Amino acid sequence: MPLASFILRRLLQLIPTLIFILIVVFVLVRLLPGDPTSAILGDRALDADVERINRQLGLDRSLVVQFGVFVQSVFTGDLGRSISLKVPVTELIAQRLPITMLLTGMAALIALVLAVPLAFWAALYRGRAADTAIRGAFQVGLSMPVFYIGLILLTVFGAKLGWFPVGGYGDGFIDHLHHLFLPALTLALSLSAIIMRNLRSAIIGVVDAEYVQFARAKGISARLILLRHVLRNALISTVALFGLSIGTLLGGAVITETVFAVPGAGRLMVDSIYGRDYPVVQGLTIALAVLVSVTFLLTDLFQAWLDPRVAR
Amino acid sequence: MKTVLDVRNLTTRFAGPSGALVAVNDVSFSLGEREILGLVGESGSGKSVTLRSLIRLLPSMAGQSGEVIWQGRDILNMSPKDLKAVRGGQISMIFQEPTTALNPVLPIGLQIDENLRAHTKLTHRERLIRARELMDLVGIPEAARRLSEYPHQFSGGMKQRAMIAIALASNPRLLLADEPTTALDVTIQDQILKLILDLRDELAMSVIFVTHDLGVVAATCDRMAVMYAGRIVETGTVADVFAQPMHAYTRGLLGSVPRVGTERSPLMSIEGTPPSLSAIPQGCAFHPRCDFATEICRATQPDTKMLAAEHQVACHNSLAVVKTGSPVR
Amino acid sequence: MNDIVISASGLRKSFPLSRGLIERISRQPALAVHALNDVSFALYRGETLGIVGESGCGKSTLARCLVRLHELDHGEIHFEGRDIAALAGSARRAFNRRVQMIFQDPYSSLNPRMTVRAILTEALSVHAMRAAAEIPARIAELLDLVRLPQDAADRYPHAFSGGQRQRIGIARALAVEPEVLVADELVSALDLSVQAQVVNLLLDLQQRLDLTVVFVAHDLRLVRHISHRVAVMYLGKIVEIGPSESLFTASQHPYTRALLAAAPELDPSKRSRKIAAKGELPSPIHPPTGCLFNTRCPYAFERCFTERPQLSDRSANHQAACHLTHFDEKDSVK
Amino acid sequence: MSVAVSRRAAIPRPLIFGGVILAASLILAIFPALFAPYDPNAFDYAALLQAPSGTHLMGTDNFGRDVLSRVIHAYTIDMQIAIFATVFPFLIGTVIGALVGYIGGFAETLFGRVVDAVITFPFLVLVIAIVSILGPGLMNMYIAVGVVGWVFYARIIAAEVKVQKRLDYADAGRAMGYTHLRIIFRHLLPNAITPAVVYWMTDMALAILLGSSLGYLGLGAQPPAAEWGVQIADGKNFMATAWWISVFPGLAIVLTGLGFSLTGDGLAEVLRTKK
Amino acid sequence: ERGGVMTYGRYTDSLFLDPVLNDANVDIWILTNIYDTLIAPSKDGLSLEPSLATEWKLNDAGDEVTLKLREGVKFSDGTPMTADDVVWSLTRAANPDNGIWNSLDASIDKVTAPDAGTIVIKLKYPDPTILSALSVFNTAIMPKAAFEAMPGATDKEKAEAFAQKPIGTGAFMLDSWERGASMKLVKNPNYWAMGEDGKPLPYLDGVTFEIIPDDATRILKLQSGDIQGAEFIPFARVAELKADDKLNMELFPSTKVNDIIVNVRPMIGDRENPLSDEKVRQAMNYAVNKDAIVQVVTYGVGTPLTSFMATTTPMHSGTAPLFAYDLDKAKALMAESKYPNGFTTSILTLAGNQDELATATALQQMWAAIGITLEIKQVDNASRTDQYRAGTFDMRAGAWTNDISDASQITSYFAYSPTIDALHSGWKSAEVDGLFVDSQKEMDPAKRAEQFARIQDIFNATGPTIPLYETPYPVALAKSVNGFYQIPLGNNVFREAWMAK
Ligand SMILES: Nc1ncnc2c1ncn2[C@@H]1O[C@H](COP(=O)(O)OP(=O)(O)OP(=O)(O)O)[C@@H](O)[C@H]1O
Ligand SMILES: Nc1ncnc2c1ncn2[C@@H]1O[C@H](COP(=O)(O)OP(=O)(O)OP(=O)(O)O)[C@@H](O)[C@H]1O
Ligand SMILES: [Mg+2]
Ligand SMILES: [Mg+2]
Repeated sequence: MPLASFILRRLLQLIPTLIFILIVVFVLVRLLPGDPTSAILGDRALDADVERINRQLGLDRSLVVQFGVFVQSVFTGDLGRSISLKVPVTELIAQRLPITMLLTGMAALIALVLAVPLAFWAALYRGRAADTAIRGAFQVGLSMPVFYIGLILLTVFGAKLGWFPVGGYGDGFIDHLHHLFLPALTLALSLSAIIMRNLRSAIIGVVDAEYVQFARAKGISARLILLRHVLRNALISTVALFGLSIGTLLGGAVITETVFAVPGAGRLMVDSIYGRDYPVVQGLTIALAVLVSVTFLLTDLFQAWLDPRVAR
Repeated sequence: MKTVLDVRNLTTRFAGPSGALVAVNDVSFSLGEREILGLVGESGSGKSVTLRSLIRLLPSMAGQSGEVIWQGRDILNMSPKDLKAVRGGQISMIFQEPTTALNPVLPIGLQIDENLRAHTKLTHRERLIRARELMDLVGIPEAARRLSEYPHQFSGGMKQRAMIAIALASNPRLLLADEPTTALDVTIQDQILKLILDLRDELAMSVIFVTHDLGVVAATCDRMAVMYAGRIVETGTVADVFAQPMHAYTRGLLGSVPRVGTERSPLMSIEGTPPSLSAIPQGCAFHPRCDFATEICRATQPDTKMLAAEHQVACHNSLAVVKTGSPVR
Repeated sequence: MNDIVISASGLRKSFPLSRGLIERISRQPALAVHALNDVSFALYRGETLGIVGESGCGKSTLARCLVRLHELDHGEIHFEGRDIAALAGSARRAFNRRVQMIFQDPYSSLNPRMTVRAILTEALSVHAMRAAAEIPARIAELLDLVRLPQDAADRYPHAFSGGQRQRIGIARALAVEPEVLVADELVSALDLSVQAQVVNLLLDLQQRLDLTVVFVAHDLRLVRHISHRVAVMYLGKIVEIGPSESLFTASQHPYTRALLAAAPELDPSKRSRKIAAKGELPSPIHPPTGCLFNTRCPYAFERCFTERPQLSDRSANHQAACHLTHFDEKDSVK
Repeated sequence: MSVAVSRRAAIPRPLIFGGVILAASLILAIFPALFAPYDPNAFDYAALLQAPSGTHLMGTDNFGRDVLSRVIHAYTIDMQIAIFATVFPFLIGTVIGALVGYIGGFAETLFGRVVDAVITFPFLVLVIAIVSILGPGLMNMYIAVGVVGWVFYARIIAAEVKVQKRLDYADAGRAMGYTHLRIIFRHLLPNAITPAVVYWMTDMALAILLGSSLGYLGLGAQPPAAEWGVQIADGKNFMATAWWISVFPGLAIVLTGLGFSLTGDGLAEVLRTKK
Repeated sequence: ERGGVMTYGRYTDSLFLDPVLNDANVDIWILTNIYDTLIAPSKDGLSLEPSLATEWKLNDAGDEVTLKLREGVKFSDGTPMTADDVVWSLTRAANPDNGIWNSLDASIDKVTAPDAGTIVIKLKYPDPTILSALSVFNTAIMPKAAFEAMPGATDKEKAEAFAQKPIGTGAFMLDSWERGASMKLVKNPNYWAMGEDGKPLPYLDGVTFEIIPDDATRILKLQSGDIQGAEFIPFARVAELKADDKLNMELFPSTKVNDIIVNVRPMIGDRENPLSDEKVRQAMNYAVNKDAIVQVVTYGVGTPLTSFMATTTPMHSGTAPLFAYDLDKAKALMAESKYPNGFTTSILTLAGNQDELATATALQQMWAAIGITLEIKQVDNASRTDQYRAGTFDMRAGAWTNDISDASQITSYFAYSPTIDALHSGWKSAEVDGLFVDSQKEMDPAKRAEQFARIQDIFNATGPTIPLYETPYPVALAKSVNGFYQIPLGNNVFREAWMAK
């Protein structure tokens, strides 16, 4: 069965990738100046305290031994304990990663809702005023620093109009959605700009394709032509880009999370890097890598569904 | 013979970034019932645009004028709704490249079904049955399995057959075939041409057959029209034109084809290249390449004259052409 | 005419299909497109050998093997008696110079980012055909040779029509003063009227420069017009080879016959409604056992399904690979 | 016989607009002092947080520095970011991509794994880590971005070279006996590079944004250098009281970003029709 | 009626709610709402008040403390607090293997409970700071039994488990905690204290901490009414929020001092260090216009330092701002120094910290006037601490707040070289070291004050810092909030806060 073999192959490919990432992140965090202990203890730490705590954390052992412990724990599914927060890393990830996933998912959805119709509009009226206006607007969205857009949205839709909460995450699913809307929109703006650009040119490439002409020659409705013949083919190239962008978003929502006070994985990651919380950085990196790979796999599957030619 | 299609002064322009371009220039012809008209000409001469203009299958920046009278109604003035019924319904089209003309991401069955849905009142089940019949009709075995396959799983000849099946789904009265065999091998071309001939007989269709292969015209068409630079320069029955071309261009074309007995001798080629439609020479568009050209050819565009029964030509010097005799011995 | 320039024997070439890890683990057999299945022939100095056949039958693969664009799986090609696979260094460069190829697609065979001058200069200087100072004069000469205007030199390929581009391709090949030209579908993409021009040019050049030409095409009329000898290929195998005249008038293989019958007559009065060959080319991944044509051959009998016929002499210089030596309409099994 | 006349295609409008914006940006970047009315770093305690006026067209910031002068001087740094953060990835990626695309086979498989690893590795972790290891500042930011960035160029080029190498002109080169390097870099690359150049334009705009994000985190350009992202971050506390500190640099980013992407679009159009 | 749930916006979350083993301000400043100490610091931070102990006595020798425990105190789980708990808690706090705060209690020898209501602490030596130490968070009283019932073999493991759901005698108890997002405290129904109105404390039904790292967002959220308090208001916005009539912009006095720490070692690595020249340091000090810095960095909220410790620190001495701005003098000093032509040096600031950045940017300008080129290096905290502890930095921005209501803590870090090499600067004064050792045993407050005055004189004149300014804690509260305060040591005190219900 080709689908199963396709998925299996992708999962097998994931192994070398993960091993590579495992090594890189392990080395990288240890190359960072300072160690967890002085990062946590801060300026007041006395040498004796630092030494004692390092010993307690096992940081005085050789790197090889530490790596061995790390690899072993990864394979047993135990990612260790956070040095600063003193809770299991898996627990932290389980708490924070879903938030980022929800945020990213919403951003992706909003981006699609914004980009797809407007890409159609721009493509079908290419060269005209509507096209220019749409592309211009998205360009502005693409060129604005995230923290700036975020603050403006917060001020306008949060503080001034009161339509959305000013940051935070809320309680309960509906409330989460309500809270995450503005940050998701912020993330979505640049994503949708990228998608819009790509989809627009894909549509332009497709609307004049012979098979669309042929579909028109069949006398079927314009709506059917756009949705079944144009969109589906135009999406094929966009889907890959979309997957890639979502992958980037998953690991890169830090600033948005900070501005909107969303307790997501991005912030946890940055806090942990700053806090030299090795186990958290390592664990989270692995988790993100797996998640991103799964995203890629899903987009590939979607692409394969859209385009029967790629499924071998 | 009853005339089903009457094209009068059809002109199609494209507004491009580098100025307007007349792709089809004042083309008139008519087509009888069950007749196969061959439209020949070299690449870029406007064959495809002519064909597509008949059913207004043109990009929005194209402008059309003239009349295309189909069963008493001018297609060029039809409402979009009526046009939709004509397109794919009464008039179907098959394209040159089966690989690009079939949507790569939709199963063949769905692509046939689309047409059935648009033009028949059949139920889902009936459409399925009809689709299988159509696959049988065009000679694709194992129809049931093939219907759920995608174009890339078909060979070139199969794809062309599938496209014909789609075109025939609605029992069209007129089939527009735009170089349906150019991309195919001779043995497959042979099969497809014969399929079209058979279908014409069975379904009593008329066919306009675009090609640049004179052999195909000779083997399949009743009448032919030769296009050059957006105009029809010569029309006549296939037998007449092959026996005695009256336009210097037609004569040149016939002479360019290698013939038995002349092996390894120079061919009677036409010097130069066909003009770009955005830079058509003044006067007769063919004059820079024409051995018969005179002053008048450089100055004025020749009108179409009826020189023999059903044999029309747009050439100032057709008499001189006729006098040199046929290139075909 | 009896001087053999190139001789090919037992050429085989297949292109493996890529296999995923799973297929590899599960030990599924490696699949491959068998593009050439045991091709042998000789090319004589000064002649034009035409190669015809349907799409995918291996014509281009053969042409490419002749100029060593592909490495053979099996078999040898000898150029002036030397195995070209063994050539290396300057010997290989010399071979590459002396046997030139011209390509089918006038649009993709020229580097769109190089002017005609750059294209020709490169060829001339890489093979050190002329001192740098003489190159411009040589370019002018070459343009003349292929009947292109002098002002063509400083233009990019996109400024030319298809016929003109093919001339540029020919000029590029002639720049290095080759002895053998392998022309793969040289004129197939061209308009009828332009096709004739290029064919005339080729005939003329061959005469003047004493070239040996391998002319690959699927247009039977053209091949017949141009070639001294013709080879007919089917599924990676030469099924019939012989002098043009006898091959077209007295073809000795059912496939050649079908091919001839399928090509439409130029004479409207000679119409036929009979289909020349049924079915399609079998997949080159799983070619039929026995005679490759057995799936479509009206004369096929048991032997054809078990034993693959080899080329055998029919008349002077004329060979065919068929178990039958003469057949008639009425012998047809169906 | 005459050579078919090539239509001289009109320069696409996006390219004109984008080109003008970028040219102006470059001039400002190279000669900021000619245009800036004040020393961008000079404090003026007598003129803190002044609203835009005749003397300070874009007002002053919390140190009394002239915002206009800082916006202009920031061109130097931001254009530098745009260029240096992308040019090395572009060059390295192009060479690697060309080789990988041409060689194919195992090289391609290996490259595929590298790409996977790089794109699944959280980018920001890498940047923050590298900048923390090497110390803050633009140079190290370029290194951090370069470590990841080349992959995208390499991917684009490799894919395109793969397409190009199947075209007849590549075979023609081989049949002429040209060396592989000559075929790759003289023949294939010029034809394969278009999408990478177009992507480069977008990437430059993104680099400025990344620079500003890193500036927000304190990891980008170091003070007192004026840089738009840093300026915006500085002005964040004054959005309500002194909007001009952040709005004008914001406009500069948008304008420059627009310049890059218009140029990209325009180039894409030109290079596409050139074929 | 007083009550309600107050939501308070914090810039970052707490890490670990164990009084002994925690290591950061983010914990300390919250812990005191959950755990009580025997003695409490007063609201102004200068004196001590009864808390779990109603009275205490230090013997004349200064080596024994006797405390009377408050009666009827219960932990939040309802179990009564016993003397046993107290003995255990204090012993745990003073254990040198536990955490980093035990040095404050280094003098403790043995804690005993002669009867159920009395605690006796025996000291190893006379300690003038012991009473203050008993008001520090790490001596908070915890329920021994509950703690020891926790899973885990070591104290550390038990503490980690206990801190997930801490039990103390404080006014509030932890209800739920979503790390990085929010922490909910609810009223401790068993709390012992009564309010000024005679009603039981706390007034609030609960306190919810929301983590809002971005300053601007935190303020927006306050302004939009989502939260009722926000800490660490940027000074740039104090004036703006003062003008907002829906808010109270509070500036709670603090012990916070801001300065630049200067590495004074003659060599840093293998490079000569101009900052080791005392003349250079003086020149740099005079070249800094503190008023201007107070203006551009704190928008007038801060005041120039008059000593290295804040005016709110007991035994602070000094009346006039240190090194009043005098550019001429600075230039003259530079000319006299070993570096008359100036030099290039660098300063580490915390990446993303606008105040430090602004300070450094201003210094860059000011020192340029005396020929010093200052490079600003923004680094993250760990990198900075790393260079700091290794003594490889040139200068760094520094800030300090006391944890204990006494001058000794700051002095030990700033001036007394054995602790951390005088802010890791390499500065050393034998006289200061001697004075400090003496002061730690000196039981006579007047004499002790003299010792500290002398230390301050020496340090302020020659020390390894560029003193800048002291600042209050800027906290913005909704008008509806009453009774909330932050003491100079930083503790956020919610027990008397209330909102109209
Ligand atoms: N959408 C279009 N926009 C602008 N010009 C067009 C368009 N479609 C066709 N043309 C131009 O119209 C002319 C005629 O094209 P057409 O496709 O009809 O030629 P053809 O005779 O069918 O050639 P071929 O044999 O290559 O199919 C060409 O010069 C072409 O460039
Ligand atoms: N590089 C290659 N990789 C894989 N398969 C190939 C390759 N080149 C050719 N083939 C396959 O080998 C077979 C023979 O191809 P070849 O191009 O030689 O045929 P041809 O006779 O030249 O056909 P055409 O008339 O279409 O040019 C075909 O099935 C083709 O798909
Ligand atoms: Mg056409
Ligand atoms: Mg071929």
